[in-house]
Amino acid sequence: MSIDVKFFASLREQIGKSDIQIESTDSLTCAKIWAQVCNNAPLPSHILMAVNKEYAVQSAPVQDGDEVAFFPPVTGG
Amino acid sequence: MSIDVKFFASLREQIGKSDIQIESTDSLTCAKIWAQVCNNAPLPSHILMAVNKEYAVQSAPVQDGDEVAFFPPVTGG
Amino acid sequence: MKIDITSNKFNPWIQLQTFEKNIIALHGKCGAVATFVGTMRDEGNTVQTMFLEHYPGMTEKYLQTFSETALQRWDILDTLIIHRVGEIQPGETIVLVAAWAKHRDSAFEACRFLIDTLKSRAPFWKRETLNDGIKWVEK
Amino acid sequence: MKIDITSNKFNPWIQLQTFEKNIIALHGKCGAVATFVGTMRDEGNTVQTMFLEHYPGMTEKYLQTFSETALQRWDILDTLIIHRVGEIQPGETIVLVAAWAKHRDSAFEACRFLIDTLKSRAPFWKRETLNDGIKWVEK
Repeated sequence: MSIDVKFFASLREQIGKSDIQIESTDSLTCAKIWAQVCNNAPLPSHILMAVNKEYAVQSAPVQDGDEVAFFPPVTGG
Repeated sequence: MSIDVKFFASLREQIGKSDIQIESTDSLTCAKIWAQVCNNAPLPSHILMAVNKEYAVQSAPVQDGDEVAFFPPVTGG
Repeated sequence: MKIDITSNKFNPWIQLQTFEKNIIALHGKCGAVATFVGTMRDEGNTVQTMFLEHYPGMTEKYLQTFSETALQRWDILDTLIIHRVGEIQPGETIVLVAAWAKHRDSAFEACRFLIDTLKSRAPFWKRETLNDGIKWVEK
Repeated sequence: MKIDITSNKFNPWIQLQTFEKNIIALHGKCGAVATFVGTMRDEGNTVQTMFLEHYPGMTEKYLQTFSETALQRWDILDTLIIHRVGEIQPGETIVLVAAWAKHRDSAFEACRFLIDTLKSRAPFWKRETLNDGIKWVEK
């Protein structure tokens, strides 16, 4: 399956990419996607996640065609 | 001594006057002024008082030249 | 700090725009503004107009005291209170209250304090002209 | 209910004036409006400009959800949220939030809820351009 992975703000700058397409045959979660994209680096506890533009937890299952985003704590307003 | 007594809003309409000058040789309080002006009618508990444009209680002493006001609960804003 | 008791109809947003433009001290210092606007509702045909009476001198004094208290109690930069008196029509603005601060907590709390103390303590009285007569608003 | 994420500079008071003029449903119905305006402060020379990033699609969706929640939870008539994105200069407005209601408690509480949830949950990020480099604002 194919997943669209996005990064925002300081995390986007650290990763050096805003958008990555990943392919996988395994069943996936947010945590597994992070591990795959970041070469098994631990997922920092302050990093937030969204699946299809809804906040999600690390263990949230991800389906083919989903959009998964990782970003730092929000600072709007 | 001479006291300027004022009434506002519905109380002004009930009393039928907005301003009364009273003279007295006794020592005065808000309650005594009310009694003198209203022919000893009891002072309704919801009526508010001010001496020289500061909220006051019934027992507040009043001096020569003071302005004493009686009015119903406020409804601004 | 500005307090205005006026018998003229006013638009609260134009007042805020003008106030901010003129108060140079706020420029760049202010990070948060909380405002409250109170308007006369249109209750169908029951209430035709409203009349707002006040105690000249005492009302101004108390609005001044409330503003000074807010400026002492919260970390705010400035306050504005405008209140209508006299004849007023449905849909028109009765009161505008605003507090400028560095941060939002102080702005909200000061604004809330100003309108709450105004409503409970400032000597204003509302009289409604109804279809079937005149009635003082009671608390 | 209006939500606007814009890269254009805006004056909050002009926006409020325009919104009220256009929303006929508010005329006569509204007795209370609470608003909050957040502004970029001028920290002397330390911060030159700010850049506001957001997550297109998700940010709008969440602001929409917050507004719908406010309309369900409180007895309010309408809400407005405008938020800047992109490059922004000291003194400029970052955010405007407003709630129209019959009575003041609901207006204040809904307005406070909107700005608090926006600040804690809406995906926006601030980056400051300082004299000595670029720094993401951290919570």
